[in-house]
Amino acid sequence: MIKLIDVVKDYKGDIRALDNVSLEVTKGEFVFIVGPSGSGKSTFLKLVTKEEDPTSGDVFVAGKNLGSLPRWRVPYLRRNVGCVFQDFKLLPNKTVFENVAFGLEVIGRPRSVVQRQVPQILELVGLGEKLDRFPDELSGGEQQRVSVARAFVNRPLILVADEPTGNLDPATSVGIMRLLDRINKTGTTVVMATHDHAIVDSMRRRVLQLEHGKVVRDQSRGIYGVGT
Amino acid sequence: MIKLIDVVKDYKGDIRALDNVSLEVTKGEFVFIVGPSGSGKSTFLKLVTKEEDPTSGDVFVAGKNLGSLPRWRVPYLRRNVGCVFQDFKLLPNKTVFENVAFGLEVIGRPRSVVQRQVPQILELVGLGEKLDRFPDELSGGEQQRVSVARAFVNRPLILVADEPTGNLDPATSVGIMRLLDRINKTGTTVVMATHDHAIVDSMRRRVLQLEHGKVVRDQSRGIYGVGT
Amino acid sequence: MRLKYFFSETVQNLRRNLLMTIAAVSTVAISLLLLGGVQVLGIMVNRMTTDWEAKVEVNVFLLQDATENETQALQTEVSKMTEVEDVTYVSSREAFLEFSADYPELATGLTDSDLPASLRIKLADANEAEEVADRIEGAPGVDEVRFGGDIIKRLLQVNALLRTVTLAMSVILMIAAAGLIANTIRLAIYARRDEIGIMKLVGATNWFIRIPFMLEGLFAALVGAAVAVVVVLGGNWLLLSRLPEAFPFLAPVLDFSSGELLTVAGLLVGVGGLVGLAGSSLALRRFLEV
Amino acid sequence: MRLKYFFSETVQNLRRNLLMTIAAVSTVAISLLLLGGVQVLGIMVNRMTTDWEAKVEVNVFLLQDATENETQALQTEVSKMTEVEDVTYVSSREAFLEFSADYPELATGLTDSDLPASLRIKLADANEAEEVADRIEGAPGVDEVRFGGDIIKRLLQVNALLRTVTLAMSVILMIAAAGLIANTIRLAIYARRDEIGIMKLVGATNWFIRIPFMLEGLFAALVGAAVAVVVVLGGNWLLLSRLPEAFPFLAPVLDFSSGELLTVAGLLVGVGGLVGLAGSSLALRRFLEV
Ligand SMILES: Nc1ncnc2c1ncn2[C@@H]1O[C@H](COP(=O)(O)OP(=O)(O)OP(=O)(O)O)[C@@H](O)[C@H]1O
Ligand SMILES: Nc1ncnc2c1ncn2[C@@H]1O[C@H](COP(=O)(O)OP(=O)(O)OP(=O)(O)O)[C@@H](O)[C@H]1O
Ligand SMILES: [Mg+2]
Ligand SMILES: [Mg+2]
Repeated sequence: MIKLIDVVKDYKGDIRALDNVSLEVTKGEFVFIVGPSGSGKSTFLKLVTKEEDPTSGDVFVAGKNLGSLPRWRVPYLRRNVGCVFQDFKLLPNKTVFENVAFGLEVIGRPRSVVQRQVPQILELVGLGEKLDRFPDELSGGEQQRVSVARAFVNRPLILVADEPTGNLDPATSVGIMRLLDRINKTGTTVVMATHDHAIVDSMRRRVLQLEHGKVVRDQSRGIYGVGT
Repeated sequence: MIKLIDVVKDYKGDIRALDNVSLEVTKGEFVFIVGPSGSGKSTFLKLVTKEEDPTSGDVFVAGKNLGSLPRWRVPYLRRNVGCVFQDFKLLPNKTVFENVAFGLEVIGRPRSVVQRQVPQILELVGLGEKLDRFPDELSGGEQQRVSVARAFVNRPLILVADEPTGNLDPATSVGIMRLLDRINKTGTTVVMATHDHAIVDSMRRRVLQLEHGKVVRDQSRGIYGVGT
Repeated sequence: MRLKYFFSETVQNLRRNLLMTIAAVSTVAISLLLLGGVQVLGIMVNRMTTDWEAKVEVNVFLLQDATENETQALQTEVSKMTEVEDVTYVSSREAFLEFSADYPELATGLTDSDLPASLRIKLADANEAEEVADRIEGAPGVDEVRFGGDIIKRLLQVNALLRTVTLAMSVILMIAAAGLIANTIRLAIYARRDEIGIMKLVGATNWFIRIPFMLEGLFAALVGAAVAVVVVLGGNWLLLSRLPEAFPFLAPVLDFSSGELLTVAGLLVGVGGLVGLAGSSLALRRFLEV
Repeated sequence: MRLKYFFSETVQNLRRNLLMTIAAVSTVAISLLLLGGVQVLGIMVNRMTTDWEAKVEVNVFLLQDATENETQALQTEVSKMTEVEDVTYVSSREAFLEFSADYPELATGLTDSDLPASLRIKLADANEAEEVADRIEGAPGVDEVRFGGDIIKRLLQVNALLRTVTLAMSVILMIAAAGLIANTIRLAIYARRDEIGIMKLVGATNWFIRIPFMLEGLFAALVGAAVAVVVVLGGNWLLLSRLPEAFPFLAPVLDFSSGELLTVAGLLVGVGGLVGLAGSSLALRRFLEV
């Protein structure tokens, strides 16, 4: 589903964020990306959504080489790759409902579907009563949950989540993880960057550990950290 | 140092974020605020920095009633209350160095002091080599650490931190907590909202637990959660 | 379905970004108002210069002893010229009456026949006065041909100058208005650059993002244009249609046909709408590359 | 120290928000350019109308039998009037020569003494022609007083109209320019509203935030004004100082003194600077309330 071959990513100013990364994530997998702050987790996820392009090497998503994907196809790629952003990226001028609905409107779902599915999904993340709020009228954790809801409202093939529980208390985090697990069980590939010890240790899924842009551990049914 | 008397905070639309909260934090204390997402932790911290005003009740900070503080005095209050914001609030057009320096320039520190102290403090949070980056060229955790550095660069009386480790890996979190502890030892009052189980449990400081805007637990040398 | 989405999206954004909507509408209104004002001025100048030029005439003074035949032949020949609009015969007597009305003191020493009969020629285009005069010069029965000479040349020059100036002004204002409107739209879109980036990351195609922005730009521009049109027409009605009372000689200059006013209104709406659409589309370009 | 901070802050922001700097500078330049153009036009109209009015004269035709004493007395009396700038005596002979130059055919039947001697009066203010005429009317030795009557009244009306129109235009453009510049500054500041909020939360006083923004606004406005001044002066030099070659009669209208040009330049810089400062200060207000 996701395949990186010898990927190097340098940001301008010779900052190496990913250093010769090769890995493969197969369909239906659930992968945790762990590693210290600044080790390249978000960069890896950004390559998958083509928010960034690799400096060298190839990235394949859903069988397509993103390097040769024409510009106009990128939106269609992104509809298949739901993304929970580390900084949420909610539209400030839209309500919670409209933010989540946007993910469906983009793919041309009829209004009736939007009207039915959006409240459902918001109920699932515990925001059933905050449909009409604007993002700046929500707490940090609530914003994060809107971002989660938007990422999988259109049932993408791949779900990419960048610390989706960073602003959530343990109880709510567990709820969100259950949700991700359920989504994963329906066949969606889930790649999640996280710092949450407890979650990784309790789920026992594949763990990819990054350090200074290199994959230093790739363990199925792994735990958060060995040395940490 | 911080005193709330019968404080109620309603946001527009009759959303009760804090419900009759009375509490006192004395000088030099280290207090954790815990509670589920949306329970009012950030709202409490915003009252202390006068980012929000209470709907009713009184808030005292450093002996002053914020309700009767004239508008022009607010900046001077904020210089005594360093704040790590949940969403970082870095100035996008300033480099890491300039963002942190801003906290000193605001209080009129001479350039020589700025030139000396800023790199020092950035070194402490592990960003000694990223002085000239702009915030959007940093990872989430790095941005968070810039926010932390800015909050205490001018040695405030009170340090208010809203989930300052939410985007950090455990190892880096421990480093930040050591820093906060050291600052606390020099007499600074620290109030920190957090979801981090491990940190609260290991530090054993006073814990204030909020739920639906009410203080449901106030325990010295507490742990993160009882029921969670 | 899609249309409905785009429409409600546009309305919502206009409402939720009220400050920007107001800024954009007022900038468009002010810019187009200036353009409209110059346009009206241009029509007035055109009108005025045309009016002046219509008064240019070629006077053909006939010989005292010109025969009636000669006069007749000359008159028909002249009236056949394409440049000539109208020819009037002024007899000696008529000339004397006119002169004595203008200079009563001097007329006492003169008689009817002291002044020559003449043909007065009105031209289709004042610029051809000299040419027509040259052609008639020396025809049988003709004593002298006068067409105002330097004075006319000067008048024509002034007219040409006035027209050039107003044309230059309206071109400059057209460019200026377009620049100002485009600038404002650019800033309004810049203020929302983050939003555009987010939409792209969520899988929106460029057109899906662009259309509501373009409709917003179009709407703001059209409302601004409408305001400008109302002010121009209202100002015209209030001021210009009342000025002739005080300045009767201005009446012909100021009497705009509704056709002319519609043209100005159309220009304003056209420029506004076009710049609104194109401006937002162009301004979006750089932010769509995510 | 502080000054240095504000200065480097301003320069940095101008550089890092280049798009906004460019938009602001160009809007200011365009707006002030239009204002400057109208200002120059206003000076030209003023010049032209003054020129016309300087040509207005009152003609006092003397009786054929007026004595030299009477004439002399009248001339001294008239030249003492405050409204009168200059009096010239035109003898019968001079009048005849002038007339025969204008109407050679008619002059053949006349002699020197057919035309009356007259006093030609130049006025300080053309509006007083009628009053001066009335006062001289009926004085000993005076036959008739003429001052152009309706024609002069009409000229004066036209002049008044022209002056009012150009004044109105410059007032309108002053307001329009201020509005456009303020709008742009408002949008530029709106795009940075978050920054302002953050600065306040970090403990910056309103002035600490405001000063760099105001300096930015001032700078953008002054650069824009400078561009406008250069274009106005350059345009004046290129076009206007060459026009008189083609249109010699325009020379007096176009010959601007450097004082006048400096006044226009000063106005542009003044309006730009003031609106830049005040505009950014006002636009900031609502975002400073955090
Ligand atoms: N736009 C950019 N320009 C320059 N450097 C960047 C940019 N984005 C990230 N970096 C750098 O690349 C490295 C990896 O960043 P990345 O965001 O992938 O880290 P991360 O693993 O997600 O960290 P965190 O856990 O703190 O979010 C960091 O050192 C960061 O400073
Ligand atoms: N500006 C606002 N307008 C309306 N409601 C708000 C606003 N800010 C916060 N709220 C609501 O007030 C409640 C408390 O919010 P607060 O941000 O204090 O929560 P929190 O404890 O910090 O949560 P988190 O752990 O998710 O950050 C929430 O229900 C939230 O939706
Ligand atoms: Mg990251
Ligand atoms: Mg919070």
